[in-house]
Amino acid sequence: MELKVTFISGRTVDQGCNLENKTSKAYFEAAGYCEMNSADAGRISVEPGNNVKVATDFGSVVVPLKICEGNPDGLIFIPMGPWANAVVDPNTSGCGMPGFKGIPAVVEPSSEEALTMKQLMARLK
Amino acid sequence: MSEMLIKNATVYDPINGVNGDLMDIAVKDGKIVDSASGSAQVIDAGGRLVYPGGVDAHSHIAGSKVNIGRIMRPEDSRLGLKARTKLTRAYTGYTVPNVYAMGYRYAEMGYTTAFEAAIPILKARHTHEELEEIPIIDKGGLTLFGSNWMVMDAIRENDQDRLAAYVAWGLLASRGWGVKIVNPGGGEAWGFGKNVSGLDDPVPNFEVTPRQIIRNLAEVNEKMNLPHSIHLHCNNLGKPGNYETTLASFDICKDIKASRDRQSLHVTHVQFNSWGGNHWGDMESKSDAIADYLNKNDFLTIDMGQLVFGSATTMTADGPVQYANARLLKARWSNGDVELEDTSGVTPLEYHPQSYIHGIMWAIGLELALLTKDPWQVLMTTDHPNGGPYVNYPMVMTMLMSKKRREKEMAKIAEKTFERTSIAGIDRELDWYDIAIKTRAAHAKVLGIIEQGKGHLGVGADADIAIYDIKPDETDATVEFDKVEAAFRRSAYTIKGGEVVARDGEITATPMGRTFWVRTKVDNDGYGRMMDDLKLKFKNYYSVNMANYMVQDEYVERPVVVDTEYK
Amino acid sequence: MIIKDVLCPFCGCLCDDLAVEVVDNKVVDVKHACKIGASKIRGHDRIKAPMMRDDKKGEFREVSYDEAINESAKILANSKRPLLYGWASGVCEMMKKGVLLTEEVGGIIDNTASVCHGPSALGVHEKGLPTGTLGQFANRADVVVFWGCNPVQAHPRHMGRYSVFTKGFFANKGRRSRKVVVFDVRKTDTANLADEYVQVNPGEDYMVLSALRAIVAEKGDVVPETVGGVPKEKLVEVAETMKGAQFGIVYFGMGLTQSRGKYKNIDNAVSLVTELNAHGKHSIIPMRGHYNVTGFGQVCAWETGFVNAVDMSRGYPYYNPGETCSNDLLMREEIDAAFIIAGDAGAHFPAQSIARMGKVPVINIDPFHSASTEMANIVIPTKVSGVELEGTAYRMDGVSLRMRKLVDVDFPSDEEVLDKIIAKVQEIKGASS
Amino acid sequence: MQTVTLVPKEQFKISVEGEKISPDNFAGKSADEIGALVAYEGNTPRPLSELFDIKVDGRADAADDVKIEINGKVPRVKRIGEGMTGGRIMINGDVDMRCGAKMKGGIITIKGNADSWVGQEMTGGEINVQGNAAFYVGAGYRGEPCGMRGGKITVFGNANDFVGEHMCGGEIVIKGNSGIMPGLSNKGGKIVIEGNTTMPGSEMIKGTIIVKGTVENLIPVYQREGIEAVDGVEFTKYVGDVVVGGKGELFVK
Repeated sequence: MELKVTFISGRTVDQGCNLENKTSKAYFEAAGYCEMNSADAGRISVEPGNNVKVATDFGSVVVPLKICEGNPDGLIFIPMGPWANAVVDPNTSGCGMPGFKGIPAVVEPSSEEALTMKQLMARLK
Repeated sequence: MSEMLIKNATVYDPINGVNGDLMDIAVKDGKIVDSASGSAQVIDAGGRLVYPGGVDAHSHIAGSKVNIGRIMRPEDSRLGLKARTKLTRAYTGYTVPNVYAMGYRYAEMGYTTAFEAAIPILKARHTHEELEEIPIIDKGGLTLFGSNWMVMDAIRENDQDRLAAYVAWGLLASRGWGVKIVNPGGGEAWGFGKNVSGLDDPVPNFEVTPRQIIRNLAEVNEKMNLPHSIHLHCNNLGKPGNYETTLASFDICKDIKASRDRQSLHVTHVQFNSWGGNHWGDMESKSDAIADYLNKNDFLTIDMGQLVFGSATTMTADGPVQYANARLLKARWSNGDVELEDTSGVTPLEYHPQSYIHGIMWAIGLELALLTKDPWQVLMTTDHPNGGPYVNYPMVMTMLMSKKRREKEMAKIAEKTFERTSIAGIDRELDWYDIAIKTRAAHAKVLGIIEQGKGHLGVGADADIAIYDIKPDETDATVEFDKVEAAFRRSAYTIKGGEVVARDGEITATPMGRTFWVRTKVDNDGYGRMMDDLKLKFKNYYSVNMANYMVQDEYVERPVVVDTEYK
Repeated sequence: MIIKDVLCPFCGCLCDDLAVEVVDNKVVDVKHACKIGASKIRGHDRIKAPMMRDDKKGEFREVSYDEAINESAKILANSKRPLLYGWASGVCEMMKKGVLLTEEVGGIIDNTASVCHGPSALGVHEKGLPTGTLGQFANRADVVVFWGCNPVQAHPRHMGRYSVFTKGFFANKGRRSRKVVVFDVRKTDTANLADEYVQVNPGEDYMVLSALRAIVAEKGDVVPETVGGVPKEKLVEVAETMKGAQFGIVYFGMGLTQSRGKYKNIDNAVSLVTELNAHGKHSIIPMRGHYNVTGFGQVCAWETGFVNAVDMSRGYPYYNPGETCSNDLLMREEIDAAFIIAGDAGAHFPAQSIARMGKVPVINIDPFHSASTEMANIVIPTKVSGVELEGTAYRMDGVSLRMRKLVDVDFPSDEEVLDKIIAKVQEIKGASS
Repeated sequence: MQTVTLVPKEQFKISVEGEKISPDNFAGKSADEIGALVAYEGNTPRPLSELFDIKVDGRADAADDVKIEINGKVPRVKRIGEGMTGGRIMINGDVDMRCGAKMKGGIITIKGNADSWVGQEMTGGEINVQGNAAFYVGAGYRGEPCGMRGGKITVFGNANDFVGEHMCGGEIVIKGNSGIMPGLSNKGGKIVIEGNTTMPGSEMIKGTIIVKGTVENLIPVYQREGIEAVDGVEFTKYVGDVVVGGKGELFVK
């Protein structure tokens, strides 16, 4: 069961509060999740707190789900940070800016564990 | 300490009346002295031309306007590149050079002092951050007061003591040298996208007129005994027919007595304000009327704002004129409103000799300088970078010195220009002495920095000296203008505070210059009324707290503070 | 002791009205700040001492400042294409040193704008920026547009202090003086506070802006019935609102800079605002993130003529986003050393870029253990600017203010570390030339 | 006729600024003299002889009679052919950014792919890219009023975003697809896209864009003018961008 969506990243208050606290659980909780509306969640039969796997052409990441009814159908949000970075488009469009918003993605339920910041970074060394 | 002797110098030092005398100049510890000891470093000028270091009384060299010009114009910053050396940082830019090129290029031309023409108080910290990074030259800046709510409220309530207290506070807050007034009242009107149409058009919501703003600030300026007079950018700049507003603005200050040996009014870049006609189609030069006024009145001075063909970046606190320019030219437009204080606009433009509008503007600048009899009344500027960048001063100097040089330029210019101007019929050619006045002596006098040792070579003056590779008695500037221009572009020696900072147009040392500012004591109950009003404005309308507003001492590391008192 | 008029070293709002209580050289209370600012000033766990490791997968060992600084200098001096990135959460004084260090090592200096408002600068190159200070908007704006930004989350005090709820001289009824319009791809917390929410399809902002320009110019007849997911009648209504403003202000964020079209969205938005000035007064301003990211752009511009992404490899500056931004260079695998200071590339670059950083020596200067620390070979802790150090910062509108020092610590400042690295680089380069 | 053959000695990782590699700089020079010209590898000046095996056959006095052949891929050598006025450059592989920038005359042929800004601000001559081109084909430098002013660029593969930004003259032909926003703010010249593209011609003031494939997201500010034939093929003609009072012509299949 999977859903084709558009992915965006962005700031949140809690992500901001933990910018200088990135090894903490609080940062993980603030930036390591995926938001979608309940209709979309229903389409892939996931509940808040369940893990989902978000995959794009550029990578994939497993994070817990949160519900946000402000998101229209087919739009998912992950706060800016290492979890979002796993799936953003690194190409710079000739103007230096990677694609942090508007990336086609596929989201599906996942039984995998979500990784911590340190674990995510370790994959890149 | 260090001594220097410049021998066989052909010296033009108008402030001291020295007119081409062959003489020696002695320097000790950065100052001009009577004589030097045998251990002095000797420079043999070999009869070459020696001027006091150049002074620029009106140039946009630092602050948020200049920087938005840089940010908006990467294509300008790719010009004028020069790689760093062990001594110098990298140079960039033509109309909006980086801070390093800004200082180096002045020094390479024999200039040692330049004043920033517009400091918004709220952004003064930024201005000083840049001034502090400009190498070599001494600096100062003029603070904007012409659309300030504190100023207008005090004027409306007819409270000159309070006005003076605020001007003093604003100069302190901005570490400024003088009172700049740009399109008085127009900056506030521009807050809602409007302008004032003339001297008696009340400023919306404030019910004071530009005339009242000019008059009150001029009176207060003299009561404060400031070194510089008010420095006015007139209303209606950039509009055909504006010369009438300009003449009427002059008249406002006609009966104001200067508190010092200087003008009581300086009107800036008058080229942009000497336009006749009713619209672009019938625009013409009215420099004759302006010059005629100057010839009959000695209370005022002006600067040219000469146009130079090619690329310019126009930047001014006159917000509405910049919007009009940008729309007309379909050009990039940056605007910078400053809450409660003023506004600004920046737009790039290209001056084309084949445009008769630009041709007329070119002619007006020169006409103002050539039709005004007293050379002390008209300073040479390009209103850098509005009329064109200051690196073109040497060319402008030769235009003033040589009719042939002007004719060479005229050959490139649209013919229609000459039906609307008188430049073609002007024979006057300025001499070496006149040029010394127009590029240093008069600037120092107008700014009021002679006492600070600027613009002259008398004993006790700063040892700011330019030696140019030209022998005045062997050079006919009216004919050999290319040679003269080349010499002025790259000074043989630029000496700043007794140190050789440039040699044959190459930087040899990069000392940091000082910054002049004025502190005025206002000791009456106007001060209390002003503080009450100011605290209210900070509490209700400013977006920063009063405690964080004023420029701190850290931002002016090498200050020269002049104290005055309000009477 | 309560220190008043404290500046907040978090976001581009640079609020300067905080009151911080300090007891025994420790912050015990932060008043007037938002949740984020208070969290930053109260502080988090620090890196205690400089650290180094040869193998990024290995453990760090504590070293002296001298050793870490000398090693950093060696790496930079011997590099052919070093990237010096970050710079946004520091004071201007250290940024000037950063430009100098970049000149000394012939590297590329790039700041966090390159993943934030870099495209806004490119938009300014195209069209300029009609803007003003935040107080101007607070005093006057009767129509407030937020486009692709969410201040409730990213700039929590913005609406209260500057844009929406605050009372101004002319807008003297505060919220009731203003009409608030939000354009976004999702209904954010900011949109929930708006009078009008316009939902745009992701990546179609550019076309919506073009349509609005046409309607404002009274050429709306060519505009189709729906643009970017927005019905034409809604666009006409919003255009009328904007045109009818006495003073309109557009605040925009990464919803424009990071979406399809990138800088062209800014270009188009600036054009819309410029054209609206034929009707009332209109301004536009980017919602800058870090408290002094604006300052870096200012410093870099006056030092080099360019706003960021400056390549000094030839001894003079060259600037070209798409060629000289961090992610351009990392994705091309050109960089042979990375110097990360006052910004966290590790946490805010795409994973593929960071993986490339993983292959070269990385020096990380930061008070806190960040994601970049994970990628680093050398880590040098420094003071927290604006809490432990004074210095200059530029608010999002270009107003500069002086940050205050609240407590004393033994860590060196960024500027001191940079000074020492510069001296050491000069020594190494001097010896080899 | 002088033929200069360059073979890269290694696959450079760090980009090399090769603006010296042009017929104008090579004309009349021996292999040793050419080898002594300096290119910057990052911040490090290196003589071309360290970077390339250089062979010179024949001799010529003018750029027009010089042919440069680069045998091998040079995807990390920028600015090849910058400002050239004549002659030929044949690159038998990929090439890095700004190839043929400010070119005034002559021909550059790229057998592989070209990175961004191929033909930046060119005023004359011809560039043929047989593979794909990246961003900003024939565009200008940041802030410049004009990109390409003259000459012709042909890309036989696909091109990425912003083809012909600020173009003032000349012709660009993309045989494949192009990315978003070709012909942005153009003031002249002609762009032919034989494949598909997205949002063409925004802020076009003057000039022609012909799209033979499909157009996604036609920007909503063009006036439809009816059907018109171009070279015997019928297109829908649009005029705009109306927002800027543009008289540009956009032909869509």
